[in-house]
Amino acid sequence: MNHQMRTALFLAGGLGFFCFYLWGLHGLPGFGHYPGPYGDIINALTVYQRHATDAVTAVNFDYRGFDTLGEEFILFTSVMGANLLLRKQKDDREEDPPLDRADGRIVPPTSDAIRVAGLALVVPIVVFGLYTVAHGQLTPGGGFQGGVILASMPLIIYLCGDYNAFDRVTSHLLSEIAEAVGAGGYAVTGVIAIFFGLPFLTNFIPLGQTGDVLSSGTIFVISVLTGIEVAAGLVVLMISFFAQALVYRKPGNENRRLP
Amino acid sequence: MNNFLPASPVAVPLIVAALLAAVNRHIPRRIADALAIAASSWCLLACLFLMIRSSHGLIVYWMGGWYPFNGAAIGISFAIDPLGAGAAAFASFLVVVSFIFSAHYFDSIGTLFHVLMLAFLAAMCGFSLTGDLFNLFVFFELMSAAAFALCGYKTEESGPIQGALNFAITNTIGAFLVLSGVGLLYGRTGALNMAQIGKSLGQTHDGLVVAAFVMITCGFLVKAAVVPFHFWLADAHAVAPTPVCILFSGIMVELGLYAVARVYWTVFHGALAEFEAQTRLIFVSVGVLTALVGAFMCFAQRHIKRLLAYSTISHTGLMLIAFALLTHGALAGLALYVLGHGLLKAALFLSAGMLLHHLGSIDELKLRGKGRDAIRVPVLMLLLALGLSGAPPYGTFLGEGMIDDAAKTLHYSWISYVFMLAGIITAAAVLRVAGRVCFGWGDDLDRSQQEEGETDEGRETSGGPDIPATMFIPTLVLLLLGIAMCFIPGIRTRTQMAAMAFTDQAAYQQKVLEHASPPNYETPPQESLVPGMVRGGISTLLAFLIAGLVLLPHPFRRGIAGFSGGVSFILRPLRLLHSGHIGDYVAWLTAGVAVIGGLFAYVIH
Amino acid sequence: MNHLAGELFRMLPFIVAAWLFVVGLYGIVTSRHLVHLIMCLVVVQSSTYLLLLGVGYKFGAAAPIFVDIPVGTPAVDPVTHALMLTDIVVEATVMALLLALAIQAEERAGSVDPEQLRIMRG
Amino acid sequence: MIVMQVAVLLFVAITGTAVVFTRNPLHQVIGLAFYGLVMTLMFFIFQAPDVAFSQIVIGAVVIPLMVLLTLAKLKVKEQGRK
Repeated sequence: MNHQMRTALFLAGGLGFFCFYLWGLHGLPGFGHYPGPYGDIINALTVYQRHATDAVTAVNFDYRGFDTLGEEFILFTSVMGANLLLRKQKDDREEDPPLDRADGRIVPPTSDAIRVAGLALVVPIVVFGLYTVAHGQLTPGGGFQGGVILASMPLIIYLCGDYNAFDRVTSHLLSEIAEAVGAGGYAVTGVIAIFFGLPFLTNFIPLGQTGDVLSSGTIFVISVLTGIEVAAGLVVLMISFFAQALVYRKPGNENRRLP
Repeated sequence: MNNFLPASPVAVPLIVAALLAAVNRHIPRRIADALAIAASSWCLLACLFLMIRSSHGLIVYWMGGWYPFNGAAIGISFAIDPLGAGAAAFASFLVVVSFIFSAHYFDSIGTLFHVLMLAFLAAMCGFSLTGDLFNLFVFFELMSAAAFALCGYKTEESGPIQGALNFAITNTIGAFLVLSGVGLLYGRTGALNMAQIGKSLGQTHDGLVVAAFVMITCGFLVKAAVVPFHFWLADAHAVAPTPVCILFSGIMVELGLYAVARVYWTVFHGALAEFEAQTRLIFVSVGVLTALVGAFMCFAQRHIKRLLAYSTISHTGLMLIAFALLTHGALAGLALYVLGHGLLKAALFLSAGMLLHHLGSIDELKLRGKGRDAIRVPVLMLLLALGLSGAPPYGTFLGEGMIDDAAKTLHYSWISYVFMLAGIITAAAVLRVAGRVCFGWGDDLDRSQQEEGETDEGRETSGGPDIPATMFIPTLVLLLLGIAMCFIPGIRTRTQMAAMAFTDQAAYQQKVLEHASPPNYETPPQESLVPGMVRGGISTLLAFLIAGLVLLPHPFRRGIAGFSGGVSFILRPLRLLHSGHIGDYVAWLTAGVAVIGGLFAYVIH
Repeated sequence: MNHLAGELFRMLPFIVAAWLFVVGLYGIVTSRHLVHLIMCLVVVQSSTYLLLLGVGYKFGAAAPIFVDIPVGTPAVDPVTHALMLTDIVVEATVMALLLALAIQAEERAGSVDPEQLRIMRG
Repeated sequence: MIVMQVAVLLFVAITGTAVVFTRNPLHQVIGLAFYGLVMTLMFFIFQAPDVAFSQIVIGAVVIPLMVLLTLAKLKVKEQGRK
């Protein structure tokens, strides 16, 4: 099919699909009129049952924790998959990677001010990330959000320093292990419940005082594990992509120019 | 143990996968193999046990111990019935076979292959066992993520990358369709548990229900590779490593159909009961189209794995027909057909993998006459091809017979001709391959059809002078099981009982939400197998005849020149439509959803 | 007229959802660059966010965080939020896989234009 | 509140459409990051702080970064071929 035929086929199909979808959407109660009951039950129960004040985290890590287990492993699998797809082939020629800038243009060295600013940012970001992970059951946030924030730390280092600094603070091997520990730990936490005679992923830790950091039983544990998994997984992903895009900034390649 | 067993088919492979990822490259390959095989064998045994246990009634298992609150589910449940557990068990079995077969594969990537396969397995098990609609989507995505990566494994070639891209993009859109459908249902019912949604929908059948039904169904049918959503399948199968192909063709595609059946019988059956006849007609038509397109495209291929992939499309069409009859008898036949077909198709892919390992090519024309020194493989392919045509005593024959019986009572007996036709053509294609590779019959490369696309692929293994036992024996076992399943005493009765439970929406709801005890079903009478045997015999003969005609030496073939001219007249435009362009695939996908949706909209009004 | 406006308002997030779904698909179909195509897929995915968000919203209700508000205060549905969180992870990971494939396509086939990536055909 | 909701929804529709119709991937990725920010705003306005939190890091940082790195790689390859 050529471009016109394809577009014509799509426009016909797309229009039909759009109308059909709208027809279905028309049957919804209208936005702003959530019918329940699922969310309302959760909202009513979560503080009593789970001593967690953030209902979303409670749903994510407990009521529907099994979904989140699957989700963590989607992340885990994708990271592994990206590793597989971006691996170095034996027959890859060690080509001289050209620089990503026009011939003769010189990249200005990062100024000290930016380096200092970057370093000054790193500490609060790490603290904020850890805070977000730890307070998931209380306030918006949780393992997932905190993990992403933590993963942005090496990124800041890259932006304010250079790839070498990024390379120094990240370890591919360690991140991979941390990722596996986070993902596997989630599943293991679920299995531990079985030794207490409870179904998979049931809470087996005292719930503690509502509002405490160490409250809400397994929600806290799983949140931390998820934080590890997400942070490590994203770092591995970034390393894979950086390794693709930035080989030419590694030491030794620095002075090469386009032929 | 009761607390562990239902969750273990998901938990065990995931934990082992994480373990293997953590120790990546630091343990010897054979230990990784052993761990992976142990984990998947555990899944196999657990699922078999669950299958037997659940034949006395649905097993409902609430994750996190969150039992329903006032009849509303607040957690995620597994709702395990014999068909679901059977699907999971079959998936586990194929994974075990795949691990054994792949002993000579994937040397350079440490444990990555094992990790991805185990995640894939966990996803398939969770997908088969879950009773929650969103959880179904999550496992669908996990399955896809693992499958995309495995499909693109051979990154040193261009084909696998393009095949994996087409696969990933179309299936991701399919997943969004499913999720949109789930969102629609949630907006109406405020529930995600399938039993609860079904109960809450009751008999209502307005635009929302129909749109949700069509979107969820089409999303899963993308995975099931039904025309016009099928384009990705041939691309993905032609390029994926052989041990992965057997999972794709043997079970993953069928799981798409399983999900359609599961969702229909638990959620939409009551709502759409009034329009059963129309639903049947629509899906039977789609199935017939799929079966024919797949069969013709299959016959036109020379890339052996691609040929087998189109044969899978053709057979999914037949399976869709079986589902579309919407009776428990046909569903039981479908279950047996899936099992029989999966075993044979997996063995066929393994045979192709052995050819590639031994001869370094997968192009039928290039391999002409080269199979003489590996004669075991073409002979095996010949035996397997008989199963595709539905010859007794292969498992497919058993399923086909039951589907025919169900069709007869619905005045759909003509579909048995579709089954025969698709079976004849796909079997003839495989017979042709076996004949050409083994005896050097038929045309040589010089008169090659004007091939446009990829006809061959690079080696997956380091190759070798002979075929290792770890490759040949699993293939033989699959073939023998494909025959032996016919002789399991009472298999038809048991499957029918399981299908009755599967299709009993009211009992499912009561068991999940109110913990009611299951009803007793009376043992169904068994129909005679003789008509099926006759049909299977005729199909097999015709398949041999067609393969023979194609393989005749050139001078003798003058007489049938008109015939082959006619065939290529049909085939050329059909092949042009399979353009390899992802934009085309997505355009067809959209149009397909629009047409199916439009038909349903027309029916409901 | 007022009725129509009311109906439009009632359906607004859902209309936007349907629109994004279709327009994203349009981008995919007509795309000439894989990376462009992948970003269009993100737009398709964001359609599902709108649907879920619209479904779970309640007028005048608070966020489902019971720190400053007592239990029992009307709050929007936390379940859809949890679903969206899952959805966002799925989005990021599928993106990563697809981008990895796009890199390899350039590496092996020398192009990221779907017109040039048609080795699998027929 | 309602005015803001309507406005942000329309804004999402417009930016989403703009992302699709920006054919140059380098421009598009900036559009996509902006789209991520608009979505974040929408989640805040619709009382979904948890989702907004994730969206801002994923939609406005992680995804654009991955796309940029991919584009950098593609550009290097393209130049290498010329």
